[in-house]
Amino acid sequence: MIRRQDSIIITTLTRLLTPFIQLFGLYVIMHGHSSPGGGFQGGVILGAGFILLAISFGIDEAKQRFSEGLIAVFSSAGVFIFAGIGLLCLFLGANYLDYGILPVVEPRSLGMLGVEIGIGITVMAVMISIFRDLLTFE
Amino acid sequence: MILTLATGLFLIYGAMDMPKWGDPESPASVNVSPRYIEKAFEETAVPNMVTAVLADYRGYDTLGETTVIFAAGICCLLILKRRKKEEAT
Amino acid sequence: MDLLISHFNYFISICLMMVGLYAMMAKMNLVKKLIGMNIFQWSIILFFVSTGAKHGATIPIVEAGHSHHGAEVILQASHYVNPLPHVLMLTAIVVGVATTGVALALLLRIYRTYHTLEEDEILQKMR
Amino acid sequence: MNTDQSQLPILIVVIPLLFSLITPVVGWWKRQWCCPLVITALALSLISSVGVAYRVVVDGPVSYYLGGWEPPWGIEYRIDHLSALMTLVLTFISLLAAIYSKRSIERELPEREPSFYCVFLLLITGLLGIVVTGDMFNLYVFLEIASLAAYALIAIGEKGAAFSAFRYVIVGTIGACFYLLGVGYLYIVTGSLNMADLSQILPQLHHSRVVLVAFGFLLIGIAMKMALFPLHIWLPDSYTYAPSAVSALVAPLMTKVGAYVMIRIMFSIFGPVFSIEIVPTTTLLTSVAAIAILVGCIMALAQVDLKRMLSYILVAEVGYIALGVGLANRNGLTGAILHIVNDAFMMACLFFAVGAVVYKTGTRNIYQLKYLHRRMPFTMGALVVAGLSVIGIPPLCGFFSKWYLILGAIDGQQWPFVVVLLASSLLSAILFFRVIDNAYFDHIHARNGDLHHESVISPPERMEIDEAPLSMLVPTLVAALGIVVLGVSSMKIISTMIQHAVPVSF
Repeated sequence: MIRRQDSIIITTLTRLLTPFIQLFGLYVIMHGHSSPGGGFQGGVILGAGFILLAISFGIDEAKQRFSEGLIAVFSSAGVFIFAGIGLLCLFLGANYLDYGILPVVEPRSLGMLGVEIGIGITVMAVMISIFRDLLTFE
Repeated sequence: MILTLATGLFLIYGAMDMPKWGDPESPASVNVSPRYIEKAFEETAVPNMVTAVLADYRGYDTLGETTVIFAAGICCLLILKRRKKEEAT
Repeated sequence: MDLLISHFNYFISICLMMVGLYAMMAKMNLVKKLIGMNIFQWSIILFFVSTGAKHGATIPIVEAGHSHHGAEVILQASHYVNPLPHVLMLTAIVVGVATTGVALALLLRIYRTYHTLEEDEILQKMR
Repeated sequence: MNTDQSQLPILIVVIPLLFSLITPVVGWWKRQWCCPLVITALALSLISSVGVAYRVVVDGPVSYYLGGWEPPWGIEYRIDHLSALMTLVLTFISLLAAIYSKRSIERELPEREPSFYCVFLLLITGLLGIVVTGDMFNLYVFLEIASLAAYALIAIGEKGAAFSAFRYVIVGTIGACFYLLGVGYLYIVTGSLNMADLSQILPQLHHSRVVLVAFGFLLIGIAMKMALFPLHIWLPDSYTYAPSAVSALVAPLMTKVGAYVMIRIMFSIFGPVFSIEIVPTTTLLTSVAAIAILVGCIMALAQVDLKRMLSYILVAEVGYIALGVGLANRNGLTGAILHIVNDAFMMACLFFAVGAVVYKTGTRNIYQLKYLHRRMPFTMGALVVAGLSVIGIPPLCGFFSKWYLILGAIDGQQWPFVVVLLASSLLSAILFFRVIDNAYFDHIHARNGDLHHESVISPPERMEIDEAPLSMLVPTLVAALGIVVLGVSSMKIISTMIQHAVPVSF
């Protein structure tokens, strides 16, 4: 069981670090197009940021912050974005996941971006969820 | 142990016939993938070919993979959710 | 000997695979089995990624300088490593992580029920 | 809205997937909506697979390019007669199982329905994805979705379930990794992952050792997933401890999909020439299958636990299918494919009936079935129908597939297998008459006088009809009816579907 750390150094440091970790995670998701990275990698970094918070502030507080329902909503929302983009292509008259039909500039590139964001959300939520489940099981 | 060794020997037996490491002429690099390398940027406007193949050419695999992650999350939830009745025993 | 050097990537991953497989089949402790399973999966991933390599090729990302309307840039397949194995292995990594997560959850359940993770002790208690 | 028929193949898989995403969210909000959602999803999926099957019968195989990329580069869905038949069976049985699961899950897993139904749908998504795909790696991904879901579903059963599920995880992962390794070997020498493309390239490489090893690993991996005899150890435990709704879903479908993949690998990808003439797979497969049949039947005889007995029967049934595949002639393969369909229905019916018995009486012991024909006449009727079909009594469907298997064995001049098939019929006859005997007749006291459960059973005079709830009874009866209908119409199924699924060279 992980409890809140009493050390002020740890709590302050994690508080300072977390925004940067999350920013980096977002960067990795967004720049999956032109540099190594993408939804999975970025999602894991985002999730790791939250897990770091949970470790230093104790599981009880973390449990309050990320309720089970919220995590479930997030993780299914991520896949839903992915599958929904595919379905949108279907409704617009092309094959499933054929981004070429989307009504935006450079549709394939943007379609991929949307997909990556969806993946990122799911991976983040699932990482937190597995961590939380493993910890809180008695 | 014997089974493991047998498996390993079988694998090595197969590996003898494989193309050399780093050979640009190996079938794997000649047959399908050149199209990804040569056309991906043109067709999708994404410079990272891995992303292009991942999210577009083989996008459906990636959907499956995201589903796997999602499944893992829900499975953990399902397996570990507290059961009052059983915990008592 | 020549064969050994030119195919070293396959042999290394096959050795790793055997380590993993042995741990999975012969170890009694369930956590060790799980670790063996991970070694096995990762050796396959190593195997796949190594098949994509080409001598003198770089990572499969079009260089940033050409990124404005790349149609006139001529891309040669032999200049970049094969991206397909990388993509496949990204998927396989995720699958491996997912399986490990579920297996860990199962181990927790098992530990709660039997208070041990040794296979023979569990089998005894199941009787 | 695009209601163009050409989009139907993808809808078969995507509808369950989408609904499985919605289910936990809706279930978190309103729990009782989960089951109707699942049933809607499966019904829609069934409708689209009927549509696809119709097109396949009329126009021949259907191809669907995902993302609009043509095959060797993108992923292709290819639905031929075999996969169309499989999608029909899968969606139909899973629809029955979904209806069936409502009551039993309410009792066995209170408060966990949303995540249960989500995983339930994911399992079906995975299985359907395996069946319709035309891409080796895509098959692996969906295999993993299905297996992950199956691990979790099995683990939520009773006390020993978590441990048996962990065993299943280990064996299943070895199987999946072997499959992946086989795909990797194939990819190295061919550079392609598409099944149709592979089958074009492979004939030139028939004598390469890499292809041989790849073939071996693919087959071993799949044999682990389908629980073929020496690799079946994980199966009985898992299915015994799983919740009955789960074993009623997983047992008929999971192994059948494994068998489907085996047929696909042997005959579609490598082609009959390779799998029969160059490598002695068929000899190996038939002998293993024959042992599987005998061991399955004999082990089943030794069981007192109804569910465990059914699991061993399942091992034997997998043996039948592998035998048919291994015989590798027209009649044998027809028998194998027909048996995949028939056995899905028989196993579903058996597990439904046993689940209903467990639901009502709380016991799985064969010797406690006494007088059940009065308490639960319809359930026991279904059980008897399915049992007779497993034995192979003529009007029921089990007879026809066995008939074709025996014909195939005779065609191949392999008399030992004819003997094995006949002997196994005899064994299953003993097996089911033991059950029927205990359930319907009264002379149990004499034989098992020392049985300590005696007092639990109330005398027959006070026995009233006390059937399982309607939502469990209807799927059971439909499955039993399905067995009869399949038996009567098996000629038609063969002429419209299976005939085209068997490779032309036979």
